[in-house]
Amino acid sequence: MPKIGVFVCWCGSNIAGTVDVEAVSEAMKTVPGVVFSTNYQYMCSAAGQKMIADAIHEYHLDGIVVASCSPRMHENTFRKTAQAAGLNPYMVEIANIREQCSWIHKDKEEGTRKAIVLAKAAVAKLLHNQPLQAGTSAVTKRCLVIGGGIAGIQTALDVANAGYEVDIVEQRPTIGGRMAQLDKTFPTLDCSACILTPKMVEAAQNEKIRIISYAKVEKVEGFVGNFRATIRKKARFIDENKCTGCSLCMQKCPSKKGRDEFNMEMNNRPAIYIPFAQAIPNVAVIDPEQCIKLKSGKCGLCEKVCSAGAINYQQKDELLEREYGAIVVATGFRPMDPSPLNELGYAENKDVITSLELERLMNAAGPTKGTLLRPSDLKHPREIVFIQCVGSRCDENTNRGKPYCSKICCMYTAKHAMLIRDKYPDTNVHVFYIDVRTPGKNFDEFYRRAVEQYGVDYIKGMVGKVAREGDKLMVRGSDLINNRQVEIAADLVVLATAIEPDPSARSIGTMLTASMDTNDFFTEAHAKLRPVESPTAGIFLSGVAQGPKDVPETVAQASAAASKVIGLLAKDHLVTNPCVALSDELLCNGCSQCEKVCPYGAITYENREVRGPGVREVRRVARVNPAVCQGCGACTVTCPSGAMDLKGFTNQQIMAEVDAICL
Amino acid sequence: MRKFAAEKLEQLLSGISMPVYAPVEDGGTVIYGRYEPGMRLRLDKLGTDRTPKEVLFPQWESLMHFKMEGKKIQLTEEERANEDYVLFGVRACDMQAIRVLDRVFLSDPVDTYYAARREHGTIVGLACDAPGKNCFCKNFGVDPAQPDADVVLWPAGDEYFCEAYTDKGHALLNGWDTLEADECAVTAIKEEIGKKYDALPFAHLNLNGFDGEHLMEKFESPQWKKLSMACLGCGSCTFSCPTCQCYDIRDYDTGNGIQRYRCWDSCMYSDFTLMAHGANRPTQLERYRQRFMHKLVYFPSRNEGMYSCVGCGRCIEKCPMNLHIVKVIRALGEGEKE
Amino acid sequence: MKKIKARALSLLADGTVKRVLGWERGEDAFDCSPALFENEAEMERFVYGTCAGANLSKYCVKMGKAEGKTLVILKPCDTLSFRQLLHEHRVERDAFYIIGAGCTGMMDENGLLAKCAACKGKEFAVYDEIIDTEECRLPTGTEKRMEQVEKLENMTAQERFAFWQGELSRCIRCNACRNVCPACTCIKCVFDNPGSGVQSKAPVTDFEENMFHIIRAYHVAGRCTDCGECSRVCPQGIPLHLINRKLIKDMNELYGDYQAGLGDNERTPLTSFTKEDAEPGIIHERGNG
Amino acid sequence: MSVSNTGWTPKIVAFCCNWCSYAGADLAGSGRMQYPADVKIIRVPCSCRVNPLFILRAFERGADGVIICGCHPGDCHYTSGNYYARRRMTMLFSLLDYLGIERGRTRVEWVSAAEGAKFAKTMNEFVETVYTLGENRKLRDIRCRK
Amino acid sequence: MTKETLVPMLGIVTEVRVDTPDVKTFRVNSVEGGKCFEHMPGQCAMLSIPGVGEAMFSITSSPTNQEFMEFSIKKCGCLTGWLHQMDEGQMITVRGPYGNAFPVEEDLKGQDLLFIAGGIGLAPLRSVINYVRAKRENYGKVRIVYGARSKEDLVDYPEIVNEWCREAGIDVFLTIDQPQEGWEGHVGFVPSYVTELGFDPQGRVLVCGPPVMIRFTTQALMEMGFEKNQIYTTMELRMKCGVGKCGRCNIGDQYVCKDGPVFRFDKLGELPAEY
Repeated sequence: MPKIGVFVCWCGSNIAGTVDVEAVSEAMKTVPGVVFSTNYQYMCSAAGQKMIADAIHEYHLDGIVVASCSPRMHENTFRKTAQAAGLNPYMVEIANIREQCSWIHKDKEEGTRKAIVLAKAAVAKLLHNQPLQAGTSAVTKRCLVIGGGIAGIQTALDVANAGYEVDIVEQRPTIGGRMAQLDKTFPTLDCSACILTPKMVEAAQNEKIRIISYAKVEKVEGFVGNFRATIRKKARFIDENKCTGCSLCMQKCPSKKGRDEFNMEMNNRPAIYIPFAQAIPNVAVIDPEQCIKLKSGKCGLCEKVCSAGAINYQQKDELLEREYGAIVVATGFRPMDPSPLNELGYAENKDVITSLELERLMNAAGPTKGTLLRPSDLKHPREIVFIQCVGSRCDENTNRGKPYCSKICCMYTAKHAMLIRDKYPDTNVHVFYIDVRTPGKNFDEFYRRAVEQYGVDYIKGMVGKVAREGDKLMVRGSDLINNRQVEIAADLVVLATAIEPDPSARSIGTMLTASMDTNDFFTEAHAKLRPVESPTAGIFLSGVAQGPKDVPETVAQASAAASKVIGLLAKDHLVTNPCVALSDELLCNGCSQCEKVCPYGAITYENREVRGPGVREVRRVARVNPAVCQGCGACTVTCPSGAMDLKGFTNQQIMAEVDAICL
Repeated sequence: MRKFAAEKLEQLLSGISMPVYAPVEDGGTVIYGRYEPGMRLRLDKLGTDRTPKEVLFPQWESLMHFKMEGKKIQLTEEERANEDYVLFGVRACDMQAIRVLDRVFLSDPVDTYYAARREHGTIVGLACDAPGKNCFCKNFGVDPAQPDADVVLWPAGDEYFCEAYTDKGHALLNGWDTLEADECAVTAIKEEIGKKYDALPFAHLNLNGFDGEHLMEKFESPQWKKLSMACLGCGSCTFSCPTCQCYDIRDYDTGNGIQRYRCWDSCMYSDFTLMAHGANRPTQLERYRQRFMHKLVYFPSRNEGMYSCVGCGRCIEKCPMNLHIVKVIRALGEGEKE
Repeated sequence: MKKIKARALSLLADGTVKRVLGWERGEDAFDCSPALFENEAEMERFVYGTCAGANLSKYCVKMGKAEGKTLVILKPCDTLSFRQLLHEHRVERDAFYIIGAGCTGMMDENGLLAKCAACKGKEFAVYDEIIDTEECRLPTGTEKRMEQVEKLENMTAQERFAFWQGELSRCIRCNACRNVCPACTCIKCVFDNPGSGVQSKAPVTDFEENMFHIIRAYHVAGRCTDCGECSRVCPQGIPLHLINRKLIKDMNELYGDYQAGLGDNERTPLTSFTKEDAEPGIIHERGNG
Repeated sequence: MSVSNTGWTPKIVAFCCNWCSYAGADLAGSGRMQYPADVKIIRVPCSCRVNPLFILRAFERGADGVIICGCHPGDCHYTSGNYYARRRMTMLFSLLDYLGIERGRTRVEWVSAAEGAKFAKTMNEFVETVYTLGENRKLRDIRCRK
Repeated sequence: MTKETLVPMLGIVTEVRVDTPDVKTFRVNSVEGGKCFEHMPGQCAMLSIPGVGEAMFSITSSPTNQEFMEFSIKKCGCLTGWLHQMDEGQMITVRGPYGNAFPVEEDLKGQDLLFIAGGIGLAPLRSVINYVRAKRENYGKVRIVYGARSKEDLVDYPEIVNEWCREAGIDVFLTIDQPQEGWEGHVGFVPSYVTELGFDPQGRVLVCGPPVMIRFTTQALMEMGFEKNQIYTTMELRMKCGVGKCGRCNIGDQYVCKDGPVFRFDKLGELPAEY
């Protein structure tokens, strides 16, 4: 019988307060297999770990149980301790007597009883543990960045500058993302394009970076270090290598009624277009839904005017298969559509706009060439009302929007208000807000400048209704500070709409098996300690895909993700998770059910000579690729004979736990 | 020789102070179950679905318990049966089967679990007034008209003749309200039974050569391959056989200790002889052969010619694929006896 | 039968097949056993008729390893089992020459077999040729397939429990149901495997009876063609097929109609899913609890 | 802990997937949300690792209720595990119900890593249900009784 | 003899000796001290760890040893794996003795004896050898041929070298399968070594080892002129009850646990080759 040591942690008073740790370690001494049992204040401390190491040596332990906090917290710590002491790290089991015992029970007797059961279950499992050896797998030294906004660009640049290849896959015809649409950035008010476009150019010119625009990732297989992605490069109907970006075709194109996505569809663009002047790649694209030639076969004007001969109506989608060692998700965000919030009248009134639309209206390259005109009649607005938290911070149950704070709205509204007041002092600006949140460097100073220096009228309160009366928009709201109703006859209403993850995020998450929260933001591996990694190994998070953030935060996170990627790609080999499925070929009858439920395609079948007691024959048997298997265990339940088992969570181990718990 | 009116039977059974095990219905099958007044007796059923052997040698029984503490083991034996009982309505073939079991379990060293049950039981045999088409007991020296029991009953229309042959039998019969009867009536009944039996399809099989002398010849017969081909390797023949007594001993971890129990096993099962390095009867052919060789050759060879088949016909009825011992006897034997 | 026998003889004679897997006649009209015939002389005892209730598919697993082709006679319902075995790579199609044999419903001494009473029709799921004897007609199912399952569903939980305890308590764990089942083709059943942790040999307690039959049915769920052999072979007359049928009924109702042994090796209901599948809580919402 | 007059307390086994529900249980712990100590959690990588054998084993050994918790459908760390688990458990629980075993003793609940409160609430509800049903007598091995 | 069939007595492991990488020898005493029961050389006992399993093992110590019984056990399955993890002081259950014995007081008496063993096959023979050594006057010449895969796999090597080899009237011939550093003895398989050595076809031969070894060794012996009735071997089949009732271990009409495990070769030839 293996010799087991049990180590009960007090976790200060966190455990010891509700669990009689002495009684637990005493009770464990009589459990079969346990040859040593003790307790200590902080097992995870250096002294605690030394205690464990010493006991391993002194009692020749074959395995240890640490009764402490959640294994999600310190399983790795203790595995390392065990390993350092010469034990196989997988001969360690954690009994979670903090999160799942001491913290949720008040009665000490009850807590102690449960802690003993949990520790016994851990011992019971450990009695069936086998030393596991992690395998290794090679690392493909290339990184895939999904999304070519500032987050993706920054990550790509950092990774490329460290000497590794990077592919940026961008769904739009150009990289640049949301930041390219912004006019100025807070709190410095520098021109967004002026700081972004050099980075775009740098990315385009970096020989380690390949920009695959107007494309989407269609399939990802494999695992950390060894991903294989299928990328669909949509037909642009333009030969990227020939197009010079002269934009002559755009002028000649007779079909000019396309909605200009870059300008938030506030103006039109031709069927053949370059999204904006600084687009990278600076190459045109034909909108097949709009192009007369592609729809009816007639026209072909662009082909005629293109001296480079870049137009190719026959172009087809192209599928690229590329291998990667790491994948960075930088899928960014979009503003939430505020139409469902009927009282704000966004759908009916052209002069109710979103903040991002305002960005375009104020931008020199925008639909109004930077002059602030209201969309309905192109008149200069004199009264502008900003409404904060539109769709943010909503009660989840009301279905009116997002439960979270979109984080950037307070600052960009202050920016907008300040810019308008600065440029058009005759225009009054009112801001309805719930709270103003300015916890950033120079943020509060910026906000106060808007109020104090620029006289922006901040009204704490909510807007109940926006209704058109004549050419005015009547904004009715409450002023909570003065405790009264206010009504403002506005010319323009700007909604600080919530930001939400790009709609492509969900499917990408599924494809990558990267977990997401209920709002479709990617979940980090640890909220505090591993904020730029997904729980799925090899998947990293950059920018707003992980949660709302402003530009500097996005860039910081992008660089952080890059450093994680570089850390990964710098390795020649990765240690694989040894807790993978294993098929017992003596039991397997090759029925092929397990293959059907494997999400990773890790199971294959082969005819192999099987040798066992009294058996020597060629049989079709399942084989698990341990490098591909992620250890979910779906196959184990599909296998009726129990040939398929999961190392680290074997049938025997789990049943031993069940037995111990039910005793 | 005594007799009593058939209608009084249930009353007599109810009057027995000991537990009575008799053929009763259980959801469409007939078993030797604990008889309670009002239950439907099925004395008409030949080849009951479950056999009287279960009363003496149940499908599973606890042997002992262990408590483990550290390196220590504590052993508690299961108590042996200590209650007298009556096993009622046992046919001649099944009675012979009990004699077979006696040979196994009461031979040295005695199986005390079986012995205790055997000792506490009084067996009331029941003559077969109408042997059925699957019966072939006489081939094995069994007289369907004369079960070898403590007490024997002969059904005769509206009355039963009865006679006790042992002390236990007399003790039981003395408690019954019976009338003096004429031996001749029973002789006639026996003759009648003999005639009925002789007309049955399997009445006279040729068992020449089924003995230790011809062990290797029978063992090496090429017929086994064909005979065993359709065998599923299930245990329906063994478990419904009144003489099959192969068993397994297993430990069950109750969480509070170990219960060591014995349960029926079947030589037809693929894991019956399986060891760490393989089985010595690797295919169904060997396992099938083992079962029939045991009944017809090995057992008589060790037991003065006593077969461990009693001709009850249950395997004929129960085998899902209609493989049975008569087919084996015919294939391996030397034709019908004239 | 004559046509089948003649065809089998000619296929044996011309070397197309090495052996014939069929039935051999026994003592009387209801007595026939599955048998292997390797020459004309042996074929003398060949029989096909209403006694041929056994499903020969299971034997194909073993037979498929023999050298040369085996001719196997399969009834319509048997072909479903065979095809399911094909899906599971337990038999090679090339190793068999399949004669689909018409079936008028199989009998034993007590009349039409229970499995034939709810006949699934006379379509063959796989065959090389069909020999439909002249007198063959579509056996009219005398009962609806799910009739008895529904009856049980309509009972109260207590009644159902009593019903099944009554039935399963008769189980002697002879394993006939498992060994005959064409879907049970594990090299070693979990109940025989000391390493599985659930090995058990005798129905020592109510629990072990339940356990065996729950797991037996569960392990073939989605692969069980409802051939009814389990109930046919049960020496204790336990209606085991009603457990399998319940699973089939549930799968059909919740995940869409599915018949194991048809189709082209698609996933079974338990190896597939849709995002909109019913939640397990659905069982709380129906019928008697 | 729920204690009846006879001193009986239910035994409840909760299988929790490592990525969502186990984390949810941890979160319930960090939030000091109380639920009865009758619930003992077994960590499995995914709800699809839960073999019906484990559930029956728990009942055999005297569990009075078994609950399986996994990621919400669509959120499985392994993409599809909980979808399989959903079908498997539906079928198994339906079969148990068909055999007359009380429905309330089995349950599947999707609990995300963020739903500590839901975890605690679910456990409180489930213990209550099982408590009302009383001791599991229909599906346990009498040999395991003390 | 254990009083009850199937009901074992408790024993305590009082010494564990590592013989080879996969063989350990366990000394077993009854709880009160002393031996659990008396036995004759060649007989077996059922050892068990409740909850793990029960299996038959030959008793390797000689009956002439009055203090304890010994079992040399090779690790090959669940139970033996468990036994190998035992420390001194561990209780186990023991029942027996079972089976027949080598006819040390009958057919073997007064004879020259040739022992041939391979690997763990020495275990049952060791009992006989030490019995013969203790009653040396009753027997003629003793020759022992013993082989294993390697020097490390020779069971009881110290006893062989320090006691048997030094005893007058005993010739020991050791061999290993493959050449090995530090081994100056014979290299080669047991059957061929037997042929090489050549023996007069007289006296009695006791052969024990893996089936293949037994087969070739007996062939070699027959070629030298030995008769089948001069050769004894022991069988190992799956045994459960040990008392000839559970129905597993029969070869034809002979139960290995009751009528065996020791069989004379001519007798074995009359039985089906189902072993």
